[in-house]
This record gives sequence, structure tokens and C-alpha cells, in this order.
Amino acid sequence: MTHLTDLPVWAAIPVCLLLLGGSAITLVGSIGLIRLKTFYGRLHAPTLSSSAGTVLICLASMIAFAVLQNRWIFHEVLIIIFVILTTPVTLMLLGQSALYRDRIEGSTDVPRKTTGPEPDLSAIDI
Amino acid sequence: MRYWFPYPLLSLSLLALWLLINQSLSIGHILLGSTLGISWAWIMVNLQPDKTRLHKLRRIAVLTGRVAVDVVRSNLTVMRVILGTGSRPVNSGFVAIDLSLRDDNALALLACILTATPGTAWLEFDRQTGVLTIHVLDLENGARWSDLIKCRYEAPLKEIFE
Amino acid sequence: MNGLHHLIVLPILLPLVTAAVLIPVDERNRTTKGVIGFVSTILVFLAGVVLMRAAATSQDGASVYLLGNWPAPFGIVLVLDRLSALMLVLTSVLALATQAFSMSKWHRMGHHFHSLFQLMLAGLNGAFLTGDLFNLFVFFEMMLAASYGLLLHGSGPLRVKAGLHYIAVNLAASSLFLIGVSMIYGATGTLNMADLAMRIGTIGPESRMLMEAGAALLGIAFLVKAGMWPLGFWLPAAYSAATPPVAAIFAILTKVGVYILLRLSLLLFGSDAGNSAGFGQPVLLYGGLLTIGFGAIGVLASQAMGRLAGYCVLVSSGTLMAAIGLGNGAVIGGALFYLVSSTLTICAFFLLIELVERARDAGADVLAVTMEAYGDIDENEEEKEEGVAVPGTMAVLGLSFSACAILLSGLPPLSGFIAKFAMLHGLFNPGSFGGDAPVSGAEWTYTALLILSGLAAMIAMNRVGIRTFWTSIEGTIPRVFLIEIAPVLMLLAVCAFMSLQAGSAMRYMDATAKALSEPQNYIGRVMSAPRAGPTGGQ
Amino acid sequence: MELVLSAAIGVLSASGVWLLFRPRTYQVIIGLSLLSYAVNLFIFGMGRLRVNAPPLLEPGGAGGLLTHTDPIPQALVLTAIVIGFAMTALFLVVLLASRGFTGTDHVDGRE
Amino acid sequence: MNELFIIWSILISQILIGLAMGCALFRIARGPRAQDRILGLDALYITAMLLLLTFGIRTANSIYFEAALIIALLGFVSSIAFAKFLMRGEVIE
Amino acid sequence: MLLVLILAPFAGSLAAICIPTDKATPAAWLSGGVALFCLATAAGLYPVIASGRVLRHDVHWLPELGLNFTLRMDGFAWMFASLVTAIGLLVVVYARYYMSASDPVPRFFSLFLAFMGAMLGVVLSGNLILLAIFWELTSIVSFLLIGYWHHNAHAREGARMALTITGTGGLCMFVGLMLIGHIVGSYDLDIVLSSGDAIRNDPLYTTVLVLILLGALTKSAQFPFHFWLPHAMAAPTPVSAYLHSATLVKAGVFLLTRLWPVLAGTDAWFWIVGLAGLSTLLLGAYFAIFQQDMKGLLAYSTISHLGLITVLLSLGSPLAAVAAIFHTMNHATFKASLFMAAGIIDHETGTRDMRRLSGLFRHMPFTATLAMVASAAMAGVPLLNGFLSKEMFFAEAIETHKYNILDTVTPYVATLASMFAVTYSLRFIHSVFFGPQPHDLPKMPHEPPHWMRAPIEFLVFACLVVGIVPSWTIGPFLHTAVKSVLGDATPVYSLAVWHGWNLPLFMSVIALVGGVGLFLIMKPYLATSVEGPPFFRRLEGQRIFERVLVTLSWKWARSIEMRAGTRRLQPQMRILVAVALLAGAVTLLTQGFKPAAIFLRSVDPAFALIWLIGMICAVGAAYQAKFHRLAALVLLGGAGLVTCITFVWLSAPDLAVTQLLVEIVTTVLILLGLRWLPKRIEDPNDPEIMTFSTRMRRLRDLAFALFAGLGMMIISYTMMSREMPETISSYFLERAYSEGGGTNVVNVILVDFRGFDTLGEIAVLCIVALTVFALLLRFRPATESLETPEQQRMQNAFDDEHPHRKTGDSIAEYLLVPSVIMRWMFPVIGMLSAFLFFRGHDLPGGGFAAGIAMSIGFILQYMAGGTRWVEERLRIHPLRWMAIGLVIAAATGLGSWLFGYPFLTSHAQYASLPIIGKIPLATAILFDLGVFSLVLGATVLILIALAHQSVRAPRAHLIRAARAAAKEGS
Ligand code: NA
Ligand code: NA
Repeated sequence: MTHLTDLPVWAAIPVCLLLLGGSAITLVGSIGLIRLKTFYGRLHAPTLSSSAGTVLICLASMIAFAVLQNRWIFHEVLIIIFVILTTPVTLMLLGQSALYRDRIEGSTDVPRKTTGPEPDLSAIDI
Repeated sequence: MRYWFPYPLLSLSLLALWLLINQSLSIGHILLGSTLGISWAWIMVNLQPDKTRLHKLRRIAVLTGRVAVDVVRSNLTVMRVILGTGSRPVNSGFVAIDLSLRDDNALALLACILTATPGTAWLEFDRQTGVLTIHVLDLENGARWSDLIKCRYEAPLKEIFE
Repeated sequence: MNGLHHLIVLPILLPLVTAAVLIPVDERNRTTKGVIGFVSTILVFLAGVVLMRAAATSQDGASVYLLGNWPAPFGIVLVLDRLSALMLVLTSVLALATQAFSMSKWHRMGHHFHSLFQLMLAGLNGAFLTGDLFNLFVFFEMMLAASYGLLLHGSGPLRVKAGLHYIAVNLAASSLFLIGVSMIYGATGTLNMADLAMRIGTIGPESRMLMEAGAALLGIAFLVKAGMWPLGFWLPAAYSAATPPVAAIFAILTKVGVYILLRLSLLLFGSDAGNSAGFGQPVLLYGGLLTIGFGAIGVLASQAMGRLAGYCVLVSSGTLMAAIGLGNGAVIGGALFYLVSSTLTICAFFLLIELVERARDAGADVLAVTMEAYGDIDENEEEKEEGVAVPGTMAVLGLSFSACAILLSGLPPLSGFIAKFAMLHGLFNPGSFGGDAPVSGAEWTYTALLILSGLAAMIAMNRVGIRTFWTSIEGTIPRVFLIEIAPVLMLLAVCAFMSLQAGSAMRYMDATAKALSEPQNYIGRVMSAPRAGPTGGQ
Repeated sequence: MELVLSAAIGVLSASGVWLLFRPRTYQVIIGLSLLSYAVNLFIFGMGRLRVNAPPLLEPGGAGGLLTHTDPIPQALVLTAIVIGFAMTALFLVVLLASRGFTGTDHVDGRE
Repeated sequence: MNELFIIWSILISQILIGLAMGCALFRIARGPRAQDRILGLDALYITAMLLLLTFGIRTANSIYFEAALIIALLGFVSSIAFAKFLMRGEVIE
Repeated sequence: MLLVLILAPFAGSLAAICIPTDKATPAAWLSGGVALFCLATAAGLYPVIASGRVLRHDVHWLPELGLNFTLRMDGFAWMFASLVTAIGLLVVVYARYYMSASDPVPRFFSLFLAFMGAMLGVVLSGNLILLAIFWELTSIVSFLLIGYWHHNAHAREGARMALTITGTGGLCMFVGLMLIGHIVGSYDLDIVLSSGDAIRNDPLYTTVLVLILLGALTKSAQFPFHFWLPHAMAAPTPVSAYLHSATLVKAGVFLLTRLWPVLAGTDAWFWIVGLAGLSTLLLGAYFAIFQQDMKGLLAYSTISHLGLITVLLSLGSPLAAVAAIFHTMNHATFKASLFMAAGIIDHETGTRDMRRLSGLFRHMPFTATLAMVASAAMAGVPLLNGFLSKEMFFAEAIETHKYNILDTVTPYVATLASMFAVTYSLRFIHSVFFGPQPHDLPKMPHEPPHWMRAPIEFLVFACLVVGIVPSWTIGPFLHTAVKSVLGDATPVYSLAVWHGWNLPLFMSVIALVGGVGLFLIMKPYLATSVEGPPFFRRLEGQRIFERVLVTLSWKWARSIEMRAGTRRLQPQMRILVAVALLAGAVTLLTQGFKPAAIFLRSVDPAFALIWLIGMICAVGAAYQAKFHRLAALVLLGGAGLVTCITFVWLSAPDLAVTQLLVEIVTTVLILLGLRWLPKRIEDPNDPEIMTFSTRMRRLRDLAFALFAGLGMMIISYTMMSREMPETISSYFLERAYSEGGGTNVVNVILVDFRGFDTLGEIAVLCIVALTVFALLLRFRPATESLETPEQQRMQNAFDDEHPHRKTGDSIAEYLLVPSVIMRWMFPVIGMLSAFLFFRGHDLPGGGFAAGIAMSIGFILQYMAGGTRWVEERLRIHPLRWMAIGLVIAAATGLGSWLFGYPFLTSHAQYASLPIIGKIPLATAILFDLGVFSLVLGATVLILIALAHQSVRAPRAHLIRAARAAAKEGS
């Protein structure tokens, strides 16, 4: 059984830095969820953790395991790929539905739908 | 050949996935992974996703590098915005971009790129007019964003996919 | 390790596989499905009879089946003793009757009736056979899940409403089951019942109290199932809402709770359990007495026959729980006889209710049921005009009803009376016949409640019977299929046969009770069960 | 660890039980789900808590309770998770049917 | 020194991620609108995945990787279901 | 022989029920034949009995419990058996002519024979329990006989009352008899009869006595249980003639006599039996005078005479017992004949009202004469049998048995009652047969057919013969009977008409003269009075009984049921939790439970932080579940995620994986359902929120919830802090690899060590999927959710409004990019699923996780493309997958049978293949494949069935609209 403390210093330093960096970026992204004022602004916040956060921490993991277990297969890459592929779907759908709901509520802060004139959207409540 | 291997790229990717996920390069896994990859390609025939041929594979590498750089840059920008350390007030807003890209897979890739890049969010795409609406967190100049996306991402994607 | 030995697992496997095979069969071939299911049930019944004979004749009482060939207490064991064999046979008798009955029309009211039915049988049989606490949970859930499905069979507002309550209460109870089992495991480190019984005598006080707390929570799950007051309010509503064949097979469901209470209280908390001996008995006794009282009152207060029958179930449960709680081995034998008799009776009664009510309002009920089932969507199956108005139908129904009334009120000469007699006999003569044991207050109460509940049943059944058979304006004779009345008659005939053969039946029950009160045999057999095969010889 | 987990079990149970007493079917289903988390964690806890001692053996080796956590509660929890999932699905459909038939989402089918 | 450094940095990064989860929870609990809550849940999923990765590093055991992988691959499904529910009023049409 | 005697009537009964309803004559012949046969059998046994022998026949029935089918005939039983069969025969003859062809006569005879059999059973039982059995049988059959004309409400009520009272009494008696068994150690009559002292000296004696008397006195219609008998007169007259002369009511007397040797002679016996008998004797006679219904009069007279017998038995003297036995026989003869006479009059005139009847002597002189003689016997006129036993009664009444008030008043009461008897007998004769010509009777009266009168003739003849030459006729029989009851205590007695001038004779004279005088005084009043005696008219037992019964068994029962039970779910849940809390607390606290001490040392701050989040999620979900369902669901997901992290943290990767997958599916599932739950809007003015009681209720619920949480916390903390006991796990850890062939111990447990659990568990999943599927086929959404969701309507409307857009373009646009990604994810998820499946045996994963993962892949496609889109492209047969899965799992287990191993024995080995190398081959993998298939099928089925409702809903909506339109049109 290996322990993380077996990690040599040359590897431990980048691993720790990557970890700290990744988690810090993640935290910043999440703080964005709180601090950003509009929903569309907040829509950007999780991308910090899904891009930089994930990549950095995955890198840390790759280095750590590569050194500890002495093998050079980086299956953490899969996580990066999957996160990059799947995050857009959620955010896109969320953004669209927010847009849609704002529109039918008659919010003036969002652009109209690009096609054709507006339908009558009175008396709608979601 | 096309009949037996309807989505060769898919099958290859699945094989790679299999080997990565199993952390093994043994012959058994290669066989199993290939079998699974090919079988899944057959199943995918039923779902009929667009078959895409990739051209100019070198452009892919360029694009990847470009995206990586942009991601790092926008990460820093967005972090600054969130932590409120920037000198000027944040001005976020919507940008409409006319796209000429029509390939579904290419559009999906573009969406992934835009989403992976903090600070830009893909919202809506009108297929008939080709208008893409994105939301930009730090909107200095709408036109700049429009050009950026068209040149930096759309053009190479068009080259790769069409 | 012979073929007979493998037969133990058949009552679980056969229904399971049959259910699986029936799933993909088109619903339009319901009759085929029914016949296949029926054949499977017959085979299970035959297996049960063979096993029962084996259990009755074997000297050491229990035969043990090591699933996966893992030795006890590590693997899961099935244990066949007299009690589990008895329950197997009882279940399959009920299943045969209700399944035949369902094929008249009830299985057409929804989908996958026969699969669910078989799966419930598998669950029931598993619960009866298993010797492992967690496996018991699994089979309990299997049985419950199937009972949810069967209760909801045919859908409709009443059933769905009753089903919602039934499911909610039982889900909460299942949580308690899990908490209880895991506490027992955490305190004793085993799940095998026999192993547990062995460990109970030796564990320290801290572990003991935690184990007992776990057992208490576990017990509540069974009490909910058995319908003890005040945990059984869901029961009359659920049973009266279910379609007749389902309500009828549900007669055995409460008995599962009773079965496990009986099994565990005698196995785990018998005289060898050290400080835990007799744990929970007062609860069973007084709870059982309250249940009898509440059930009897409910019987009197019920206007609809379905609810009446539901409360009869409570009375029967309460009688059994109190009998266990009395802690008197001599009563247990009679209680087992009562268990069989009352289960058969209630099953027959549930089946009969529908036929009788059909007589009261011939046509209308059937129409309503059909309308409800085939309402406005999906199905366009034609209701075939089959079955004839058999002359003498009313007489047969009346006779059957009278028999049910006599059985339920424990009047002579049918088995209901023998059962009560046997229990009272055990109560008054705990050691030897005519012994000098004084009769305690609880025992007097039990006697009084036994008699009064019978009386309540008599008054209520009388009221209902007079209203149904004597007050009715001569209306149309109901159309009753042979396949509907035959199961009822069969069940009643079994009751009659039990009264005639009371001697041999009671001998079996007494031997069962004796074996239960001396669990060392059971424990020894389970713990020393040999593994099969060349590699298993250890 | 034990303290945190037992507090968690307590809070989950309390929330679940509170919801079980509520009159709306949806509240009850959420309550049952919370309760099942609590129960699963409770069962899990019965095997005592160990960090980084999963019951996975070295190929060819034999394990023991010194190096590995107790696998039985885990197996039990797995079964309980599956059954819990099934029951949630069932209860959901029944509550939908009840809502459809009675027109109300009250647990008793009437307000 | 090495050990202390590693242990502390892991602990700190786990706490940071935990705080990030707390922020996501804030959005879930606070809303104000359904889409905010779902966004919070999505963030919660990603942060949880990162937490699992750090836990894997901390224990030097790659066994926990699958859980993270499943979140990465399938975590989005429930978010999509929510989003689609908002968008179309039902998840599957 | 005895067995034949008992079985013949029952066999006859069965035969009679098979006779078609309209064939009256064969049924009558059959019954007559059976009765005659029984009578002949009994007669044939007389020589043996007379010699003092006791006939026994034992059939083993339940020997271990002392219950055997023991028949026993001694003199007393013989006497009763003869009475039962003889009068039975006469009644059959009578009924042949009495019963109308429009009634189902075979049923009558069938019941009649059954009753005869039951009565014979009572008489011949040699086992107390057998006696109780036959006893209750008489109650049951008499219920059916009394209710024979069930279209008549009186008959129904009378039958029900009779059964309720005698049945209840019978059950009490049953307990009493069981207690005798407890005292004596046997139910055998012979043994019991020889254990009188043991019984009388037992502390339970009083209990036994009261219980048995409850049975006997209710059956014999003794005060205060007498009132059922007059109402039983709604039965056909042959029934009354039989039940109330020789059989049903005599059963009580029979039992008192039978057990007289063991129970009588104590103060308790004297007081209870004596008081009941005396009051019955007097009140019955008094009530009889005021009846207007002939049968009513006879009924009360019966009550009174039974009281007489009871009084005699109460006295405890052997001579009195002789008198009791003698009067039993006498009463049977004259009362049977009187009932039959009354029946003839009713039959021929159409009424039984004595106010309407008069002067029938002219029309039916024979009948009148017979009735007069029988009445005289009832009145105790000399030279008739009634006189003899009455004289004996008087003689015993004046004897002093005990020095107390009851004994003192007995002679006076006896004389008074006897006087009343004369009065009502006179009244009966006078008002029916004498006086003016009857007018406007329903029928023109005339003599009945000869054979209808024959039974009366025979009985009246018997009255006369016995009355005149008792010692030559009845003497020997009576002696045999008496001897068998009293044994050595048999006193010297003489049966003679003339005993000289003595006090009893004087009493008889007073009674006769007084009775005639009383009649003359009351005649005018009785001719016109209403039914029922003055003063007591309002105090009708029946009405009180009905009221009590209704109050007890209906009103109170219902109110108790409502109070002690509930039909609502919430209280049931509260009770369940309360009981669980109580059970846990009581068990622990009574044994001095102390929670484990709190240690903070091992608390990991990150872990604590995560659980802080988890707890907030849980509380938030609880808080939001009412009005913000979506928020609650999101929060629930948060709690689930934290649970999942916990599993990872605490060394349970398998659990984490499974929990996570299940979490996702559950969320999708509930979201699918949420579409059918119309929105719940918070209304701040909702009165429910405001009321004080609501607040209190919530507070109580909160307290419950907190206690439950606290309890769980304390118990789990204590458990987790304790040392692990020696557990069976070490066995699994040691052998998972060497014998189970896998390194993932959890998985090896699931598919091998405890594979049976898994089989059951997937069966549960299968069941639930089938149930969900079946229920959803009949699903009807609430009306407000029937409409297509608002969003879709809006978006479709938008598409429709723009000429260059098609309906559905909006959604296609929205999903354009997502659906591409989701589609490409399908094979990826498939690979993940395969990965989870293959490595499960060695590493976290397994068939279950793989199945769920794959089902998520499917559901993703449904979300991306919609139901129709997917199902046009992929063949999805979840039912089949489920079936195959279950079969594979079971078959894998069964495979081990082929090698002689028990079910589910797995076999693991590593196969070496060229090139590929060693691969693990465990049969458990095959089992896991079954699990995979089933889980996939079940999950997909559940999700899809729910999803299909959206496709179905518009269709149902259309149908409804069409139907509404059709309704409007028509
Ligand atoms: Na972005
Ligand atoms: Na008159």
C-alpha cells in the first residue's frame, strides 16, 4: 500500500501547488455563483471549476499517481474530456430556458428572439 | 468497409477510451475494446448522427492550442471579475453573431469551446438565420467578440469539418 | 445431497422462473399465462407436500440448504422444518384457490397479474424458508413489492388510495427493519439466525441492550405487517380495496409477520437466551389482546363485508400474537392450528364476498368493475358472455357463507372451533392435562377475548348474512362461474377436513410447537450443515 | 468521523421523519428518500468507519479486518439502495395515480 | 516537513473545495429562480467530483477514481433533466 | 349402534337437501323413515340400557387433547333420545301436512333432520367438548329453522335473537366445560361424573358453575334470558312443536340434570338456579295469561314449565331430581300436542289471535277434544300426566332443603304459578273452542286431514295413559333414567295418582279453584286486551335486547372503532414513529444505556464541512418540499451527493458508484413525475397556516422528528464507537479471492456469498417495474395537468405564428447542440457500462451499476430526441430484457445442480487463452449478466413508462374532447 507521503519532494511540490491552485480557482468560481448579480453572469461561474479547476486537479492526480505507482497512463484525461463535453449541455440548456422565461415575463434586459415578430405573451406566469 | 465499420473514428475513440479507462494495453483489452467499439458503432447507425469527415488534421492541433491559451486567459479574466479586483466596472451582455457554420458536430464542438472558455456562454442558435446569441461576462466591445469567435474558432472548424 | 434436498429451493425458484417466463408473453394470452402459473403453483404445492412429509418424518427436525455451498453462518441458508413446511403448503393451497379464482375475470383487470402473483409466492416462500435475517428482509421486500403490485392491480381510485397508505406505512416499516437488522449485526457480528441465537447467550450487557433495541425495531416492522394495534390501521382499508383474489391471497401476508415473530421469539429469546429470555413477550401478549379487541370491535362496526373481513384478519393476527406472547408452549400448538384454519377461512371469505355481493346487485358490480378497468383508454377487449346461472347457486353461496360465518366465529363443528378449543386447552392445561397450574389474569383476558371476538364475528356475520341472503328481494340469480365457486368450496373443504383429521393435524402442530420451543436442534442442524462436493469437505 | 456521520444520520432522519408526517404526497416521497439515506448510512456505520481501507484484495491475497473495512454492511447497503430506488419509483407512480384519480395531492386523497 | 506540507496542502485544498460546495449550496438554497438552483446543483456536482479527485490523491488510491469519472460523465444528466423540465415543462416529450 | 343413531339423521339431512325444491312428499318420507329408524334403534337398545349398562362408543378424534368422538348412552340419555326421536317422528308426520307446497319443503326436512341429529348428539355425547359441539350445532340449526320463513321480518329477528342468546350462552358453557376438564383432567363424561367432589371443592367451581349455567339457562329460556323464546314462534309450527317441547329448550334442562351429580348441592347452585327457576316459573305463567297469540301463550307456558323443572333441579334433593326428569317427559308430550293443535287451528283458520277465534268446537270437535285434554295436562288436572309431576313438585316445594328465604317462598310461588297455569290453560281452551260462532276468519275452519291429527292423538293418549297408570307405563323407563343420573343416591319414590290427603293435594286444589276463579274474573279483560301483560308490557325483553345489541355492537363499536383507529395516513405515521421511539427508548433505558463518550479527535474538518452542507441540504429539502418541489428535489440531490462522497471517504467505492447512479436516475424519475403534479402555489392567506391548532400540530411533529433524529444519532454514534464484535466478515475477506475468484469482496458477496440476496433484490426491482408499468397503463392525469405544458404551447405557438417556421422548430433549435453531444455520449456511456460490468468482480462496479449506467444512456437519448424519435430508431424491449435477466440469473444458479452442488454455487477459475493470456472465468459473472440485464430492463421500463404518459396524454385529451362533443351533439 502506497502513501502520499512517499511522494518525493520534486513531485510533491507541483502536486501540491496544482491542487491548491485548482481548488482555489474552483472556490473563486463558486464565489462567483454568489457574487455575480445576474443569472447570465452566474452562468459563467461554474466554468472556472469545470475548466481550470478540473484540469489542474487532474494534472495533480496524474503526476501523483504516475510517480507513486510508477505508471504512465493518464486516465484523468477522460475526466477532463467528459467535463468539457458535458458542461456545455447543461449550461446551454439552462441559459436557454432562462432566456425563454425572461422573454415571456417581458424582461427588457434580454434580447428578443431573433426570428420574426413577438407573439402575444400577456397573462403568462411560470 | 463502410458497412462493417460505419463510424471508424468513433470505434477508434471508444477503443482508446476503453484502454484508458481500464489502464491497460493488454491484448485481451484491445480485443475487447475493439469489439465493443465496433458494436457501438453499429448501434449508432440506428441513431443516425451526422457522419463527419475530418479534414486538415493539422488544423486541429492549432485550434487546440489556441483554445488552451484562450481558456487560460479567460480564466484569469473571469477570476478578476468575480473577485472584483478589476479597475473598471463589469459590463456583461449579449452578443449576436452570424455564423456560417452548419455542421451539427462542428457547432457542438464550437459550443464546447465557448463554454469551456470562461466568460462566454452559448445561449441560442437560430438555424435558419445562422444567428448565435452568446452571453459575455466582460463585454468591452460586442464586435470584438463577434470577430474573435468567427476568426479564431469558426474558420478553423469550417476547415476541419466541411 | 440428493434430489429431495434440492427440492427445498424449488418453492422459491420455480415461481421466480415462471414469473420471468411469463413476463414477455403477450397479455392477450392471459389464460395461457394463468395456466402456466397454475401449473407452477401445483408443482410448488406438490413440492411443499413432499417437504412437509419429509419434515414430519425426520427425526432431527430441520434440513438445511446451503446456498452457494457456503457453510453457515457465512452464506445464506434455507432451513426447512415443520413450521416452514407447514407455511409453504398453506401458502400454495391459498395460491391455488386464488389463482383459479382470478382466472374467471380478475386477471384481465390489469397487466402482469400472474407474474406478480408468482413473484409474491416466491417472496412468501423465501420468507418462510430463509434462515438469515437480511435475506429475510430481501424476501420480505419481494413479497411486499409484489403485494403492492397486486393491491394496485386493476387500479381505480379506491385501490390507489389504499395502496398509497399501505405502501407508505410499509416503507417506513421497512426502514425500521433495516435499522433493526443492522443494529443486530453491529452488536453481534452475524446475520444467521441460528448463529445469532448461539451468540445471544454469551454477549456482554452493552451489546445485549443494543441487540435488543435492534430486535425491538425489527419486531415493529413485523408487527406492522401482522397488523398489531395501533400499527395495523392500514390493513382493513387495503384488504377491502384489493380485488377479491388479491385480498384472498393477502390472508397469508399478515401471517408472515406472525410467522417471523413466532420463529424469532422462540429461537432467539427462548430459555437459552440468558438475560434476553422472553424479550418482547409482554408486548406481543398485550398488543395481541388489544388487537383482538380492536379487531372484534371493527368486525362489529363494519358495514361492508370487505372491511369486516379485514378486521377478521386483525382478530386472527391478534389471537396469534397473544398466543405467542403467553409464552406457553401448549398454546402454540393450538395457535398453529388456528393459524392454518383462520387463514384458509379468511381466504375463502374474501373470495366469497365478491360472489355474494354480486348476488345482491347482480350485474351492476361486474359492469362497474369492467367499466372501471376498461374505462376509456387503451383496452378494447370484449367481455365475453360466458358462464351460466347455475341453479342452486344461491344455496351453495348461502352454505359457503354459513360455513365461513361458523369458521370465523369459532363455532362448532368446523376447524375454527377446534382451533379455539386447542388453544384454550393448552391455556388451561399448560403442563399436563388437568395440571394444577393457576390461570393468570392475562390468560383469563385472552380466554374472554377469544370468546368475545368469536361472538362479535357471529353477530356481524349474522347481520350481514341476513341482510344478504334473507332480506333480498328475489332478484336475478348471480352468474357465478364454476372456477369461482370451486376454490371457495375447496378451501372450506380443507377446513372441514382439518376438523375431521384434527387428531393428526394437531399432532403435527404440537410436534412443531415442541420443536420451536427447543431450538437447540435447529441451531445444531444449521451450524453443522455439511457442504457439498469434493472441494467442500474442508 | 463517527460524530459527524452520526450527526448527519440524525439530521437526515429528523428531516425525513418530519416529512413523513406532512400531508402532501410529494413531501412524503422526499421524506422517504431522506430517510433511506439515513438508513443506508446507518447500516453502513454498523461496520464501523475506516478511511482508505476498501474491501478490495490484492490479487491472490486474502484480506482481514485489520487491513480492510467490513464488507458485509456495504453489501447490505447496496441491496438496500436498490430496493430503496425501486420503492421510490413505485411510490412516485402511486402518488401520481392518486393525484390523477382524486384530484388532490393530499395523502388521504381528500383535503 | 515534506509530509506536513503535503498533508496540509491537501487538507487546505479539500477545505477550499468544501467551501466551494458551500457557495454552490448557497445558490441552491437561495435561488432566487429555479435556474439558479440548478446551476448551483451543477456546480455542486463538479466540485464534488474535484473533491473526490483530491481524496484519491490524499489516499494515494486510484480506486476512488470511478466515482469521479461517473460524475464527470453522468453528473450532467440530472442537470439536463432539470433544465429541460424548465424549458419544456417535461423531461421527455 | 350409537354411531348409526347419530349419523342417520345427518345422512338423511344431506340426502334431503339434494331433493329438488318442489318434491315435498319424498322428503317427508325420507325424514319419517329416518326418524322411525332412529326410534327403532333406540327402542332396540332398551333392554341393554334397562339392565343398567352404559353403552359407549369411542372414535379417536383428538386424543392428545382429550377430545374424542365418544358416544355414551345411559338410561337418562336413552330416555331423551327416545323422546327426541319419537316426537321427531310425530312432528314429521304432522309437518308433511302442515307445510305448504310453495315453501322449499326439502330444505325444511333437511334442517329438521340435522336438528334431530344435533339434539341426539347433545344427548348421547360422552365427552364434554363433543357435547358443546352438538350444543352449538343445535343453536345454529335452530337459527335456520326459526328463520325458515326468512321473507318475514319477525322470523329473521326471532332467529337472530335465538342464535345470539343461545350461541353466546353456548360459548360460555364451552369455557365452563373446558374448566371442568382443567379441574378433572379429562373431558370424558364418565370420569367427570365421578369427580363431583373435586369439582365442587375447586376454587374455580363458582366460575365453572356460572359459565355452565349461562349456557343452560339461556338455552332453556330462563329468566332473564327468556325473551328469545316467544319470538322464536315466528317459526313454522312443527318447528315450534319440536324445538320447544322435547328438544332445544330441553337441552338446557338436560345439561342441568346431566351435571346435577357434580354441580348441584352447593349454595351457589341453589341460589342461582333456584332464583332463575322460581322467577321464570312465576313470570312465565303470569305472562302466558296475557298472550293473545296462541303460540305466544304456549311459549310462555313453556318458559314457565321449564322454570318449574329448573326449580326442582335447584333444590338438590334426589327426589326433586326425579320429579324434574318426570316433568321433562310429561311436558314434552302435552306441549308438543298443544303446539300441533295450535298449528292445526292456525292452518285451518288462518289466524292464531285468540281474540278473533272462538267457538271452533263446532267445526273441529276432535281437535278441540284433544287440545282440551292436553291443556288439562298442562294445567295439572288429575288423571293426566301433568298432575303427577306437579304433585311431586309441590311435595318437594314444601320440603325444607335450606334455611333461607328462597326455600321458604317456594311453596307459595309454586301454588301461585300453578294457579296461573290453570288460568291460561282454561283461557286457551275457552277462547278458542267455546263462545260464539267465529266470524270473518281468513279461512273457513274444518277438521284437518286425519294424519295431521294423528300425532296429537297419540300424544294425548300418552298423557292419559301415563296419568292414569303411571307405574305400568312410564315407570320402568323413568326408573332407568333416574337410576343413571342419581346412581346410588336414587331415592324411593312411588308413581301413583293417589297419595292420600296431603298438603300437595291441597295445594293442587287451591291452584285449580283459584285458577278457575281468576279466569272468570279476567275473561272480559282478556277478550279485548292488547297483547302482553299489564305492568310488564313496556319492559319487553326483546326490545331491551335489541337496543342493547344495537348500542353495543353497532353504535359503540363504531364510535370506538373511530376513536381507537384511524383511516388517515398521518396519524398512522406518527404512531409508527412513536412506537418505534418508545420501543427503542424503553429497551435501552431500562437497561441503563449510556451513550458513548464524544471524541473530537478524529473529526476531519473537510469531512465535517461537507456534512454541514449535506445537513443543510436535508433540512432545506424538508423545508421546501411543500411549495418549492423543484428546489426540494435539487436539495435532495445535494444530500445524496454528500452521502455519496461519504461512501468514498469511508472506504466504500462500490456504494459510492451505485449511490451516484441511482441518485441520477431517481432525479430524472421524480422530474418525470413532477410534470403530472400541478403547481402548488403558496398562499399566505391559507387558513391552514394560520390556525393555532395547526401550529401545535407542527410543533408536535417537529418534536417527534427531533426525537427520532436524536435517537438515530445517539444509537449510531454509540454503535460506531464500540469495538466491532467478532464478525462473519473475516471469512469473506479471507476467501473472496481464493474461493470466490474476485478481489472486490463486496461484489463477491453480492454475486456469490450472498448471491441469493441479489436474486431477491433484482426480483424486487422486476416486480416494481411491472407494477409501475401496469399502473401507468391505467394512469389518468389530473385534469389540470392534462394540457401540454405551458412552455411547449408557447413555443409551438411561436413557431406557428411565423410563416417560415414549422411546429417544433423551437425545440429543435434549443436542442440542436445538446442533442448532438447527448447522442455521441450514448456509446461512451455504453463503454462505461461495459467497463463497470467487467471489472465488477475485482474492482468497484458490477452488474447493477452497469445496468443503471446503461439505462442512463438510454434515458439521455429519450431526453435528446423525444420518445418517438428514439423508438423509431432503437428496438427497446425492457420487458424482454427483464425476463432474460431473471432467467439468466436463476439458470446460472441452477447450473450448479448439474454438478451436484447447491443452488448458486459458483465456480471460478482463470482460463489461459493463447495471445490474450489469463482471463478470469467465474460463473458469478454470468449471474451478474443476469443482474445487468434485469436492472437495465427494469430501470428503462420504469422511466419509459413514465415518459410515455406525455405521448399518451394528448391522445386521452382528444378522446375526452370528442366524447364531450358527442354528448353535446346528442
Ligand atoms: Na464559457
Ligand atoms: Na277468543
